[in-house]
Formats: sequence, C-alpha cells, structure tokens
Amino acid sequence: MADDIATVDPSSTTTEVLEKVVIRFAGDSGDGMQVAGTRFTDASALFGNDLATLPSFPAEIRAPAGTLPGVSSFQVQIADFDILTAGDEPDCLVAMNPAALKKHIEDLRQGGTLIVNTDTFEERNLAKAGYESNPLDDDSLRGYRVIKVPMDELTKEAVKGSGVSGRSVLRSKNFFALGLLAWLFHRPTEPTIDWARKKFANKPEVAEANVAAFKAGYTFGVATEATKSTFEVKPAALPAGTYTNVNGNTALAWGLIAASQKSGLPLFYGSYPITPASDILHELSRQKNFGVRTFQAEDEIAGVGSAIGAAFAGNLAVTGSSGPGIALKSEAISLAFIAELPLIVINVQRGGPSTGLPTKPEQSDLLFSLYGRHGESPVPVIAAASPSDSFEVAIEAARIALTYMTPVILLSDNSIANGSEPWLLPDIEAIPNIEVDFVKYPNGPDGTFLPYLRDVQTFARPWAIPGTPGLEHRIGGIEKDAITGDVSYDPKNHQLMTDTRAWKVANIANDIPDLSVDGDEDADLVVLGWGSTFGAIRAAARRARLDGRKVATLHLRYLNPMARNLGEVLSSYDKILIPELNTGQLLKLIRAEFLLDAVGLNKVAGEPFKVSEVAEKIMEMTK
Amino acid sequence: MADDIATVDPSSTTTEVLEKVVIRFAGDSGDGMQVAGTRFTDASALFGNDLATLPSFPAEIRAPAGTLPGVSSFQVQIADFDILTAGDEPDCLVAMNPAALKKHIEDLRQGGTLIVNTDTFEERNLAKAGYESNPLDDDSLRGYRVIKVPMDELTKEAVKGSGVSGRSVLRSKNFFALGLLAWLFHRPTEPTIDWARKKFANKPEVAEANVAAFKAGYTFGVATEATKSTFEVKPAALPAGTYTNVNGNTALAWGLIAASQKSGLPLFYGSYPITPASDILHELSRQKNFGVRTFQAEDEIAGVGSAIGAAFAGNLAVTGSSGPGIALKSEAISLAFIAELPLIVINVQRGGPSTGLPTKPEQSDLLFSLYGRHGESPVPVIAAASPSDSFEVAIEAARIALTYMTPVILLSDNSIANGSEPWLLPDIEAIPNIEVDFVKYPNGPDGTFLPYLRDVQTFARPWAIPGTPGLEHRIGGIEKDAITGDVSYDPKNHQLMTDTRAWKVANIANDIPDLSVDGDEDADLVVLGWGSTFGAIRAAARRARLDGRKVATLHLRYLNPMARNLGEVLSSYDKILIPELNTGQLLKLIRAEFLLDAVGLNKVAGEPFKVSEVAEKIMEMTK
Amino acid sequence: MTAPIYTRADFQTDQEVRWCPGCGDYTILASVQQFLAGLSRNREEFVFISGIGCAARFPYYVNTYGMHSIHGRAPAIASGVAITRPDLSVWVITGDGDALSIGGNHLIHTLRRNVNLTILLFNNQIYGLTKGQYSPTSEIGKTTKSSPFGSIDYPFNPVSLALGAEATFVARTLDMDRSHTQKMLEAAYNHKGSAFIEIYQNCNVFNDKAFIQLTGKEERVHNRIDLEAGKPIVFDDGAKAVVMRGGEAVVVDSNSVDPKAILVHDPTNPNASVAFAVSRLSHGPYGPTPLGIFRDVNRPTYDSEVNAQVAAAKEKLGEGDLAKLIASHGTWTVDPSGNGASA
Amino acid sequence: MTAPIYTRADFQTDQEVRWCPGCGDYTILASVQQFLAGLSRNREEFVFISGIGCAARFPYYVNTYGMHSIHGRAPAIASGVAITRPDLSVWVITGDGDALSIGGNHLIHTLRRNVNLTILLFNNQIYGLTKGQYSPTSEIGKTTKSSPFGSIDYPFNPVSLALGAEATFVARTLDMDRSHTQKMLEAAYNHKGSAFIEIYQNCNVFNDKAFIQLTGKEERVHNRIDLEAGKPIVFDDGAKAVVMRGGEAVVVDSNSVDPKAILVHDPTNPNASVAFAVSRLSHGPYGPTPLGIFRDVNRPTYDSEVNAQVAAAKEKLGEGDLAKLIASHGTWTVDPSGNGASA
Ligand SMILES: Cc1ncc(C[n+]2csc(CCOP(=O)(O)OP(=O)(O)O)c2C)c(N)n1
Ligand SMILES: Cc1ncc(C[n+]2csc(CCOP(=O)(O)OP(=O)(O)O)c2C)c(N)n1
Ligand code: SF4
Ligand code: SF4
Ligand SMILES: [Mg+2]
Ligand SMILES: [Mg+2]
Repeated sequence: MADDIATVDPSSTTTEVLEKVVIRFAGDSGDGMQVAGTRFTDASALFGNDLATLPSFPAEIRAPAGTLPGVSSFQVQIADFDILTAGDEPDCLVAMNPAALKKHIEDLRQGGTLIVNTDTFEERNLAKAGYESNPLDDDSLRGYRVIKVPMDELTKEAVKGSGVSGRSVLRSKNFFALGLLAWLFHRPTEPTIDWARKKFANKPEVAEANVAAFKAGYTFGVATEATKSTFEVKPAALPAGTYTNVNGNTALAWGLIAASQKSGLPLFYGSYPITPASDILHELSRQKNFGVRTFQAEDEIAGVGSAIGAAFAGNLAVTGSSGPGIALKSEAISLAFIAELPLIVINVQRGGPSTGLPTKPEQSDLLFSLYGRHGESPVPVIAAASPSDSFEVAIEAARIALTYMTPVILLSDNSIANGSEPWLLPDIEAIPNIEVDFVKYPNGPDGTFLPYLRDVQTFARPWAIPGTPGLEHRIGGIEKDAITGDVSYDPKNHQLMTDTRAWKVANIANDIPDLSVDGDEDADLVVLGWGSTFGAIRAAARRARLDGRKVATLHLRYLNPMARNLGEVLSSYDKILIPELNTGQLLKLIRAEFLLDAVGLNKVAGEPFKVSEVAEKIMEMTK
Repeated sequence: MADDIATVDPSSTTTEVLEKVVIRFAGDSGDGMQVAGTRFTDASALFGNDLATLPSFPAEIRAPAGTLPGVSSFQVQIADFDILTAGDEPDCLVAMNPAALKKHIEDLRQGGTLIVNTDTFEERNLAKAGYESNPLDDDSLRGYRVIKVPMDELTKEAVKGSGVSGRSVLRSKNFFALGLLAWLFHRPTEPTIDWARKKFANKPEVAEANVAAFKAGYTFGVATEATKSTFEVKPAALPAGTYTNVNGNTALAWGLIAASQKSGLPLFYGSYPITPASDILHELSRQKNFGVRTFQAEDEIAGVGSAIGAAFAGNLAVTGSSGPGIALKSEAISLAFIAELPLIVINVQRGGPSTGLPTKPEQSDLLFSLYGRHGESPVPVIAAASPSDSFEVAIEAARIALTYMTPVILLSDNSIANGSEPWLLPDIEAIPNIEVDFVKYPNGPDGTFLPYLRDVQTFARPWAIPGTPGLEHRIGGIEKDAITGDVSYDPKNHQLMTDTRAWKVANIANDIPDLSVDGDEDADLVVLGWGSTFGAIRAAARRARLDGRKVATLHLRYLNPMARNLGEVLSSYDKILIPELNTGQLLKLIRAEFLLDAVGLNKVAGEPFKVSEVAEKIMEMTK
Repeated sequence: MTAPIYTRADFQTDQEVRWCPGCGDYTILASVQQFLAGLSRNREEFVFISGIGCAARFPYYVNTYGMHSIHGRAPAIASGVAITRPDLSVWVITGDGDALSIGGNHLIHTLRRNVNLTILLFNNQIYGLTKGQYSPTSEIGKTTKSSPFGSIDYPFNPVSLALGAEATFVARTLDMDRSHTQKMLEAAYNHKGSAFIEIYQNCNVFNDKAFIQLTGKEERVHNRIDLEAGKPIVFDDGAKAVVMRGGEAVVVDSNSVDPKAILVHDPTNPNASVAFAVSRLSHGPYGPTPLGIFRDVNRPTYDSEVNAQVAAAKEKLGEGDLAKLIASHGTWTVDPSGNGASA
Repeated sequence: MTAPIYTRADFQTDQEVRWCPGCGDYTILASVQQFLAGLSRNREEFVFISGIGCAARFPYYVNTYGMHSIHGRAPAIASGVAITRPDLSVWVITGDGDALSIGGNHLIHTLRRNVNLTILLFNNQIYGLTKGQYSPTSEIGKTTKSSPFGSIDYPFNPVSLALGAEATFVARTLDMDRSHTQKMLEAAYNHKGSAFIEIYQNCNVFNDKAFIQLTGKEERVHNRIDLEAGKPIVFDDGAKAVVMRGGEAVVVDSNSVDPKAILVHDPTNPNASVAFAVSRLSHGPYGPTPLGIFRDVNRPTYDSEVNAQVAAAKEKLGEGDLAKLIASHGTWTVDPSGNGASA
C-alpha cells in the first residue's frame, strides 16, 4: 500500500472475485477522463490483468462545459484471462456530470455500479444535459447500485494545502474518482501515485494535489464503505515475459522504426495531420535519434509526394492519413505503383463518407484501398487486427514494400489506433532482417542499366538510388517498356506490363502464411473477419462455444493478395459469416472470388461490434 | 461532279461494289491526317454510308517529323448497312511517310490496297523509321496492292499559282491523298471542296491550294488508272431522318446543354484540362449563348469544388476529367454525396495507372468509380456506349442527379470521346423535361426548414437554394441528423443515414428500364458488356450468328444501380461472357452480386477490341 | 419592399456554439453577426462557406445559407457560388491551416481572379481542431505535438502572400477589437472582387497569448500600427512613425524625421509595392505590426466578366437554339424510302 | 579522385527528344546540359524531378537520375529527395501550368521552407501538352481553346508570387539567351536553399512570339532590363533607368535623373520589398521587363535543419535503442510460472 492510505478493512466489506469487469469513466472534456482511464488501465496492467481499452473523445472541439457533445469517456475491460475486447457494456460507470450520465447510463448493465459526482447535478448542468428533473432524485436510476459522492466538495477539501488554488483545484477530481475506483476494484495504488509525481515533477503542487485527491477518493471508499462489496479481478495467466500497455498508433510507429532498423534504411514519414492518424506523426517526430525524419507537409498530396521522393532516394518511405487524406493521395499512390517504388501508405480508418464521423471507427475503406485508383493498380493491402498487432503489421508492410518494390496500404482504424492492450514485448533481436539490395552495377548489355529487368523470384524491379555511378536512369508515370524502361505506347507492352504488375502482386501470396482456423475445425459455420473486428469475433465465437455451438473463425491480415488456402478453407464450411463495420466489403470480395454464398453482419454506426451482436448472429446461424 | 474534275471513265476501270470498307490514313503529325480522315468521313456521311471512326494521335507532343512516335492516324469504316465499329483491319492504308508505313503496315489485311507517298522514302526518313532498306524497293510489300504516288512532287505542281508558296505548299498533300481516295472509293467531291473553301474563307490562297491538290489527286487516279478497279460502297439503309457525324465529347457537351434546357437550370462546368476530356471544356466554353458558364479551374479539386458550389447555388453543375484528375476529385465527390447535392462527374477514361497511356482508351475505372471514395458512398454510375449515345447519357445523368439529389459518375472513354459515328438527330421537343422543384417554403414545424426531410418517392432531400427567404440552412460533410440536418454523432443516426443514402441510390433501379436481350433469346451464351465495347460485342455476335452460333448480348448503361432484371436475365443463360478493356471489373461485380460463374475476355492494351477477338471467344464458347 | 431591420440575434442559429470557452472565434462570430445585422440586407442573400478546422464551424452559427465543406477547398466552392449567383453575398471562413496549408492554391488563385467574395482567415498560428500542430504561420522554433524539437518551417506572411498573388483587397484585424473588425468587414463588403482579411485569433487552448504584443494592455500601444487611408502612419502614441527608405518601409522615431517624410497610407495605390513594403514591417505579431487595410483597388471581377461574356454571346447570337447547335457540324438526310441520301 | 571531365554529350540520353521543332525547350535543355557538364560534378549526384507538361519531359533527356512524375507535384517529390539526401543536387523542372496552376501550393510551400533544390519554371504562358489552353500566366483577353471569347483570369507575376511566398532566390531568364540562362543556373546552383528561376520559353506551336518584346531584334534593346548585382539598373542602351519613387520602381529617361538616383541592384537585400517593387515593373513580357536575379539571400535550409535535429537528438540521446523505446511507457513482467505479475 503506497504512502499512507488506509487499507480496506476486510471485516466490514466483502470482496467479490470476478473474472472480468468493464469500467467506463465518463465526464466533461475538461474532467480528465482519458487520464483517469489510462491510469486505471496502467495500474491494472502492472497488476497483471489482461485488458483492453476503448477511449471515446468528443467529436472535435471542446464543447462548452456540461453539454452532451462535450462528454469524453474511456472504457476498459480487465480480466483474469486473455480477453479480446474492451467489453460490450460497463459493469461500472463513473459519471462526473449530468451530461455524462445522460449519455452513458443506457449502456450500463442492469445491476451495475454507478458512481456519480453529485456536486455537478445542479440546475444549469441538468438543463444543459437535457434533464427535466434531477435523475438522482427521481426513480430513474433504480436498477443500478448508485454511489453518490460529492466529489467537488471532497476534492476541494483534499487538496487544501497542496498549493493549488482557484479554478485549478477541481482539476484533481479525476484523481479522486480514480482513488475511489482503486479501492472498489482492489487496484494497486503506487503506480498511480508514482505516475502523478513523475508527470508533474516540475509542478510539485499539482502532483501533490492529485495525490491528495487520489488518497481522498480511496479513503472515502474505506471510510464510508461506499458499497457492500468490493471487487477483485486476479492477474491473468498470460504467457511469461515483459509487457507494456500499448495503443495502435504507438505500436504502428514503433513497428516502422523496427522496420527501419531491420532493413537498415532510414525512416521517412511524410504526412499531414488528421484525426485519428496524427499521433503516428507525433510519435515519430519525437524519435529523431532513431534517424527518423518526419515532414509535416502542406497537404496529403505533398505528404505522399515527399515519401515517393524519399523512396526514390533510398529511404523506408511512409505516408499516413485517414479517409479524406487517403482520397487525396490516390493519384500519387498510382504513380508509386507504376513506378514500382516501395512505399507504405497507412490509413487509420474513421467514419465516412466525407468528414463523416472523424473520431469514430469504421472499416469502410477496404474496397477503396483495393480499387481507389484509376487504371489497373492492384496495390497490396494488409490490416492490423489489434493495437499490438500494429507493430508486426508495420514490419510486414515494410517487408512487402521493400521486397516487391511496391506501395503497400496498411489499414488500421480509430479503435485500434486509440485502443490499447497489453503487449508482450518482442525480442528485438529475433525479428528477422529485411534484406534490401540496392543495385550497384549495370545489369544490362554494354554497361547499361535496365530499370525494369526484374528479379526472377519476386518480379521486383531493381532499386538503383541516386548517387550510384553508372546507373543513372529515369522513371515515371507513363507506361514503360518492359525491358529498357523507356516510355512505351506499344499496345502489347502495355498488356504485358499490366499483367506483370498484377502478377507481381498476386505472387506475394506465395510469401505469406497459409491461414489456420481457430476454433472448431468440424464446425458448420466459419466466421471470417479482418481488422479490428478480430477481438469481437473471437470473443463471440468463444461465447457461442460455451453455449455448445461449433464455430470456427478465420482472420485475414492480408487483404490483397489473400492467403492461398483461403478458398479451400472457406469451401470446407457450410456457412460463412463475415462481420464487418461497413456494408459488406470483404463480403463482396469473397463472393466474387470464390462464388461462395457468404453472408454479412454489418454495422456502420461509428462503434465497434459488441461481442453480443456477433454472438447472437452466430447463435442464429448455428441453430 | 464538282468543278472541273474529270469523271471516271467507266470503260477503263472496273468498279467493285463492297458492303463495307475500312480505310486508314497514316502520316506524320504535320501531314494533316486527322483533317483528311474527317473530310473523308464527312463526305461518306453525306453520301449516306453508315460509318464509324477511330482517330489515333501521337502520344503527347509533336515528335520530330518523320519519327515513329510522330505518326498520327485516322481510321474509318464505311458501309452500306449499320455497322458498329471502325473495323478491325484496314482494307486500304494511306502511308504518307516511311514511319507511317512501318507503324501500320502490319495491320493492313493481306491483299489490301496501300497508297504510299514515295517522295518521302529517302534515306533520312527511312532511317528515322528504322528501315534498313527501302521497303518500296525490296520484297516486303508483296501481298498488297501498292499504289506508289510521288505526292510531294504532284502537290507542288498542283498548287502552283494558288498563291501559296514555300514550306506551306506541302501542307496541301493531305488533300491530294484525299482526292485520290475520292476517286478510288467513288466519294462525292463537293463536300470536301466546299468545306475547304468555307474553312479557309479568309485565306483564299490556302483554300485554292487545297482544292487544287484535291483535284490533282482525283485526276491522278483517273489519268493513271492507278488501280484496275475502284470501289463503291452504297448508301446504308438507315432510318429516315437528318443525320450528323458526331464524336463523343461533342455529343456529351451537347447533351449537357440539352439537360440544362430541359431542366431549366443554367449549366456550370468546372474543369481542368486533361486529355481526352478537354474537348468537352472547349465545346462548352463556346456555347455561352446557351447560358453556359465554364470555369477553367486551377486544378481538378477546384474544378469539382466550384461545381459543388454551383450545385448548392442552384445550377446544373458538372465537372469532368480523366483518371488522374478524377482521383483528385475523390474527396470532394464524397462531400457531394453526403451533402446530397446534384452533380455530374464525367470521367473520359484513358489508359492507366498514373499518367499511363494518356491518348489511349481503357475501361479500367469502373471499380474506381464505384469504390474510389473513402467511407460508404455508393454514387450512381452510368456509361456511354458510343459517341452518339453520349448525348442521351448526359441527359440521363442529369435526370438522375437532379431527381435524386446525388452526384452521378458518367463514364466515357478515349475511343468514344474522339471516335465518331452518324447520329440521327433527335427531336429536341420530344426530349422529356427534367422536373426540378426548388423548395420555396418551410417544410418543418413552426416554419422551420428541415434539409433532410425526404421526398417519399425518391428519397431525395429538398433543394433550397440561397436567396430563398426563410429556408436558410447549413449543410456539410459531417454526418447529419436524419431529420433536422444538424451535426449528429449519434450511432443510430449514422447507421440510418448510411442505409438511407444507400437505399436512395439502390432505389434508382426502379426508375431505369429493364434490360432487353439483343440476339438469340434461346442461346446458351450471353455476352454482357458496358461502355465502348458495345459495337465490338454486337458486331462479334452478328459474325458468330452468320457462322450459325446462337448468342445473345446485353449491354449495361447503368452500372450502379444495375437494371432490376439483370440477375434474372443472366441466370437464364448457361454461359456468360464479359468482354472488358480491363482485367475483369464488371466481371467481379456480377460474380459478387449473382454468384454466377461468368468469364471475362480482357484486354488492356490501350486499344479497343477487334471484332474478331470477341467473335473468336464467342465461337470458342459456343462450340 | 422596405429594407429588413435585423438585430444580431437574427443571425444566430439554434446550434450550440462549440468552441472552447475563451476562444477568439466567439468574438469574431459576434462581430460578423453584428455587422450583418447592420447591413439591412436580406438574410437569405448571404452564403458562408467554410473548410475544416475550428474556425470552419462558423457557418453553423450564422443564420444564413452555409456549407461546412472539406479541408482547404472553401475558396473553390465559394467561387462556384459567386460566379453563378452574382446576386448573393459570398463569404469564406477559413483558418491558417485550411487557407494557407492545404488550401493555399485555391486561395492564391481566387485572389488573382478577383472572384467577388470575402475571405476571413482566422489566423491562430496553430492547427486547433487536430489538437495542436504547428501551422504555416507558426513561428520558427515553436514546439508542438508535431515539432517536439521546434518547428523549422519559415512561416508565411499572409498579407505578403496575398499581395504577391495579385489580391485587390487585403486587410488585417484582431479578434478582440470588435470595432476594428467591423470596419474591416465593411470595407471588404463594399469592395468588388476578392477581399482578404487576416484576423489574428487567439486559440487559448493550443496557442494562448500568441497575439499578446497586440492585445496586452502594456504591449499594444507600442506595437499596434493602425493603417488609415490618407493618414501618415504613426503609432506608439505618436512616438513612432513609418517612412519609406530606399523602397523599404522602416520604423523610426517620429521626432527624428520631417513629418512630411512619414508615409501617408494609400490603400488605393494601383501599384502593390508600397503595400508589400508595409507588410514587411512585421513577420508575425511579435513587434510593431500593421493592422488595417493594406490594399483596396479596383479590377474587373471574375464573375462579372464571365457573366458579361454570356450576355454578350446572347446579345450577338441570340438565345442558344439547341436544334441548330446539333445540326451545326453539317447534316445529311435519309429520306423515308430508306436508302436514299442527300446532302 | 579527380573531378570528372564532362562534355554536354555526357548529359544527353539515348532518348529521341520529342518536342516540336523550334520549341524553346530545346535551347533550355542545351543550356542545362552544358551547365552541368561544366560543373565537373559526378553525374550520378544529380536528380531531375518533373511534373507533367511538355517541359516535364525534360528528365528523359538528361543523363542523370530523374523522375517524370505527376502533374504539379514535382516540388513535393523533390523535397523528399532533398531532405533525405543532402549529398545530391536536386532540380525541379516544371511549366507554368504545372507549377502555378495545379502545383501552386507545393511551389509556395517549398519556397517558404527553403528546401535545398532548384526550380526551373518554363513559362510559355500556355498549356502546351494539352494543346493550347490559357495558363495562369496568359494575358487577359487571350483567346485559346478554352477561352474562345478571351481569357478573363488576371495572370500571376511568378516573380512577385515567389517573393510573396518568402523565396530566398528568385531569377528570370530567357530560353534563347543561353549565356544568361547559364549565369542564372550557376547562381541558383550556388544558392543554398530553394532557388526559383522563371524561364520565358517560346511555344512556337500554341503561343508563338509571346516573348517577342524581349527576343525580337528591334524590340529587345528597348525592353530588356538586365539586373546586375551592384550595378545601377539601366537599359535601352542606357537611355532608360529605373529609380525608386515613393516605394515604387519606375522607369525614367536616364538623362532626366541624377545618376546617383538610379536604383543600384542588390539581390542580397534581406528585405524583399525592393525586389518586389522591381518585379512590378512588368506584368508579363509586354514592355520593359527585368531579367536576372531579383533576390538571393541566405536563410537556413529546411533539409539542413531537419538533419541537424536528427544529429542533435543522436548526440544527446545516443543512437535509438528499440528495445528501450518499446519499454519506455512502463512495463510489467509475468513470470514463467504463468500468473504472477510484478511491476
Ligand atoms: C483532407 C483533410 N486533411 C486533414 C484534415 C484534418 N484537419 C482538420 S482541420 C485541420 C487544420 C486546422 O487548422 P486551421 O485551419 O488553422 O483551423 P483551426 O482549427 O486552427 O481554426 C486539419 C489538419 C481533414 N479534415 N481533411
Ligand atoms: C492530374 C492531371 N491533371 C491534368 C493533366 C493534364 N495536363 C498535362 S500537362 C498540363 C498542363 C501543361 O502546361 P504547362 O505546365 O504550362 O506545361 P507545357 O506543356 O506548357 O510545357 C495538363 C493540364 C494531367 N496530366 N494530370
Ligand atoms: S482549439 Fe483553439 S481555436 Fe479551436 S475552439 Fe479551442 S481555443 Fe478555439
Ligand atoms: S507544344 Fe509548345 S511547348 Fe510543347 S513541345 Fe511544342 S512548341 Fe514546345
Ligand atoms: Mg489555425
Ligand atoms: Mg506552359
């Protein structure tokens, strides 16, 4: 027990041991809910739980305090086994103001615990949230275990003497809530206290205020026996090793750095800020001692353009954006494709079309990734399945781009980008190198250089970078002669080059692992997914199995080309279900390719699947 | 017989009557081959033949005279029946220089007529064309009926006294060739002579030089009995009416003007030049007395942006480009889609990817049209089948855009855009009006305006244009509440709006004609096409039928949504063949939608299908 | 019909204003609404087009026609409105990222074309909406999320850029100074053609006090150079003055020069050189900085020229006749018997 | 290693040059090749990046590394090369449509950032490749395929635009004048940072004689104003001179002014005002038009600053250690027994 917080008195409060619990922090944007959620998560991670998180920010701008659009929330599921999602519905909701209550109460499961900050439930705030009467006073919260706490009051009290004063005092109330939850869920307290002291090292009064509030919250629980029972979630039996809690954007950025080290190429990231991809730029721009060069371009076209230049010049070149920005890059990606330059294009998907729902997840850019360019340009596409998977996927995207001299589209989405999960740290040494051979000598007759004389294995063209004597050559977006690389308008050559480019990409299928089925091989139903639906699908299948159903699952990392054995595997099941956060995009591809009557489970609501939604569909199909 | 040209002496030369003949003019860019081809075409049109043309320009820049890349050609098929394409291989080739010969001789059918300008076959030109020996002297032209004419010499002779002198003299040699062809193919001479006099009205010396050269060519035929027999192709039995010879870009531009008149909305065209779409801008910019406003924007994004503004302001708004430019418009089209504004986006397809083959036809932007935007944005797509069809398709695009408040993508391609065919002029009066009702009064409670309160039939939202009192409202690219039109991040609302937009577009299927099969209803094989393959497919099916095969054909004007009865019709055939100038894009759609094992015939060579290519495949499949 | 009488409330919508409390955007919104109300021009004749950014939410709060479009493209979209609807008053609302980063090209082209619209650029020298990256007007060395070691991008001077792009009306104002803002709005409104106003706008969340030299009680007297047509350019309570020296504008002590040598401000000068020189007095609001109208000259507007060509064509050729048009490339007739043809 | 000795032929490729006979592009190509040969710098260290247009075919004809990219984007692509490879000499070849129309934004941003590369803008005041539409530098009233009633777009002055965009090196030259072109190339090559050269280029097919005032035997003496550093600006065989008056550059009869009043050209002036004023002497090549270097000043280059930050970070933090990085957000360990955990 850290510092001087009283321990829970075991005699007066019982402890329920749970396998898992879902907690959601909700409050005004200014209430520090993201910090509270992250601290709770980190403490749980250090404690050894498996976990998954789902932050949700207000749409765009800090809305006026107290309003519904201004509500910010953070959900975390902690468990004593390996879980796959941040959970469908919270078991515990923290509501810092009426708007937060209004927005989230519907999701709280019946019988769940609700912690409310009563001090904010006065007329103005109630009106802003659209309450006609005070929900704390009427009957509307029946069915929940409500813990009413005058947090403003208590926080003020707690931070007295910390040196913080005025408006800043209430900034610590998230720590009060956190303290209360630490008590309620038996969380270790040191990590949070340590963090606060470190984080605010040069504002010691803030650090102390936060620590004081945290302790006050904890003590409040102990003292008032705020609930009859507290909850404990034991550490999970995870594989041995060192873990960190990582979100998708960070893992992706680190994966790119890993690829840079493993290929021996300096990393260049040309990008223009856009939610939810900007954090990749932010993370990379901090890692300059890894030789990373970031370029905040004037727009997305310049972002990809600069990356194309960097690729030509011999870098590991990457650009990243979200839907609207990717749309702008389309023409340039097409150039990279025909010029056969290695390039990674990251698309952190968000709700569309147009500006759409900028802070919400969606998987509606799959067909756009495959077909979002003029002409025949079948760019390879791969997708991350979870926050930590982003690390590996980034390395894999680099491997494909560099080995096959092609742009690669890497799909993530808002829930992966901002969601987090424990990540068993990989052994850096064990990550295989990515072989890159710049050509050094002429490959043609009479000392000429033939920029399209391909590798017989990979069909990649040679990469000769400026500065290499004797290999001066010109590339470009006009069709090129298959051998000399000169501009060619010859019909047969265009057919040949179109086929060759398609074949080069299709051939990557020989260099990716076969798919293996998870779950019941003898099932009638296989559930096929890609991207961030991974967790919900696996968890739903598990749930269905508990109910006695047989169900297999398959997950695609490679969307183009797909694993060689996909058709075969799919054909061996009677029924195929494809859940997607779009109107059925992978579904279209599978049907066209294999003429299999797969069915879709589709949702376009700016939210991930609930496990229950997928499970229900599985139940229905396995009846 | 115009002027003083001697008539063909029937005693000395026999006349072969042909059903159809394919003629190709080929020469240096500076030789005026496009003019010669167009003149020959117009004369044939006026004579009453059915015809189709296929011009082919040098790639981009005027290459140095005499080189292979500098060759420009124009092919025309004339017939006494209704033909569908410009023909597979020429029966007659005019080669103005060695490069033209080199480039085109392979295509000339065995036994065909070759007219060469011998004066250009000197060492320098032969070398430039890559000839090691003079093909006129060696044996290489055996197998053709070669007519050798010293055209430079004879043209110089002919234009003496016209007042034209120096370098300009040889400019008339295309007219010499034209005269010779007029003799050879029994063309009327007046139309050409009249045209020259009118065209060069204010350069009478040029007019006279051309006329003199033309006559000289004609007389050369008569005098030298250049061939044993001349050829005649009788007028075709076409439906009665007035015809003009029109190319696709012109017909498209005129169709837009027709739509403007029929809808009562002023036409606005915002565009940035690009081959092969620029001519639409050129044509429209001339028609200012139709109230057309054209805006040559700084780029394609501004082109579509200005059109979106014009649509908001109440115009018939159109933007147009080709692949690379359409790629740039992608983000903005997505805005028009979610804002539900009427907008026509013309894509005159060319060879891709990237700059690709800018002057060649290809159909590789179909999936790009359907899926080339982030988010779920199923924009309606329609395609022109031929040059004259472009007129109707433009009106139809406008009807859909205006009736359903949606952007519509209209696909053409380089062969439609620059190819021409006779067009039976429509009765303008008979073209139905396009009803457009701007809202004038509030449609919501208490005099409010609800910009998303939809029409119950079309599901279109109301169009209230600036300047209308009381209907002030704001639209935009963020998701909007289904009723109020306010910004909404509500999950259920996003689902509803996504579904509604998709449904609105799918519902257009109820407002387009069912497909009817052409050819043998009891066939085993149906050939399905879209866009410019129309002619080749129909002609190939005809050819197969002559060979005793049963074959049906279907042509899609509507690519999204497709005709309601398509699945049913396709299912009634054993085999489905889909010829496309891409790697199988419609094929994918059909397979995914109907799970039918259709097969593709695919070509990506920057050239239209030859009738024989499609016919062969049909033969193979109907064996 | 009598002119409508409006109050500011008539230009407010029922939408909750969603900027951070304390954001300079509120003040600008109030200034614009008040200005519009004062015009007594029918509300339905105004169109506000914005791109994306905090600033770009503006149209939702102004009860006129409006479009919250896509990032950087508002000038292009607004051009489509202005060209086809000269009867409307068209406004573009944009930010320093929206207008100068992704939308730079549309901005300079709209200015050179002199399309009849007014552009209000809310310059907070930061990307607000995407939570704090440096922008094309951020100062060198600025540490932000995307420049943790300090920005190395030399910033634009928006006024110089606009002048280099042949703008006919260029002004600068300050969010906090509502009366100055309204004066600029009025001049812009009365200008025929593209009017460009850079509005220094405080983003109290990501770039607080960026304009403190111009807004701080202490600082502003020393640094605010008010440009007024026909008046010598003096500031700092008259202590400082601007003179032209060898083609450059320089700040001098007023009493060190002959009063006649002080530059008399003339925004209507057809030659943009002096306006440009004045714009170089500051490169960002870090010292003496001119506010006011740098340039205000007449040049035919794009929309009037387009519409004049349409009118002239109609005048000359008559209203277009479609039947004639489609027959204009030469026709032939097939007679009902079926296979005859005559030219 | 001794410096290589090259002739122009070493910088020619085996590709047939495909411009129209008589096109000004030929002359520029020759000037550039000759200039490169004279540098005695290894051929492989040059990179030419172009967009799309007639001009943009240029890289195919220069035997160095090159990319014929997409329309308007060459400055962005070249920035990626220049930033990551300071060892190379990077050149952008572009046209008036490519650089000023679709590519305007990349151009102005590259200039303000001062990325170390040289931009050669072949200004023929027309779109050549797409067969003759007016461009952003075409004069008002020009009839072209897309402006049959005359263009109404007020053109850019590329030099003014570049100056407004904070360019550090701005020059103008003429295709026909190979020695002048080479002088400009040399100065640009020696300039650290973005160098922008507008090259007036005759398109004899779609816009012949556009520069006749500067190239015609009769006309050129009267109209060509040669800017030479440190020299008074006089032209027309000394008959005319340029003076600064009230902040504007004006042409006067030389003998009407005191020779000392004549403007002495100083491209190194840190303040761009005078350069801007000089750029306003002409708005297109229709009368007295300055050629030469308008501005040539030093400012840190973008690439050197980026690379300095990388070097500083390495210096301070050491070469990045990936294992440390991924553990930097806090870790916990699950011991081999399977379910214990410790912070
Ligand atoms: C195509 C595209 N790229 C990027 C974004 C993300 N984005 C939205 S606003 C913005 C910049 C906002 O800065 P500014 O224009 O200065 O407006 P402010 O928020 O500061 O008012 C960016 C990068 C987007 N919405 N669309
Ligand atoms: C995205 C895109 N838009 C349009 C085009 C068509 N296009 C090619 S070059 C060009 C303009 C060329 O003008 P300029 O840059 O002045 O070069 P010039 O040919 O005169 O040398 C245009 C519009 C294109 N290739 N790509
Ligand atoms: S982030 Fe800055 S600019 Fe945006 S609303 Fe908040 S204070 Fe205003
Ligand atoms: S069109 Fe003009 S610019 Fe292009 S190659 Fe020909 S002459 Fe040169
Ligand atoms: Mg800003
Ligand atoms: Mg040009």
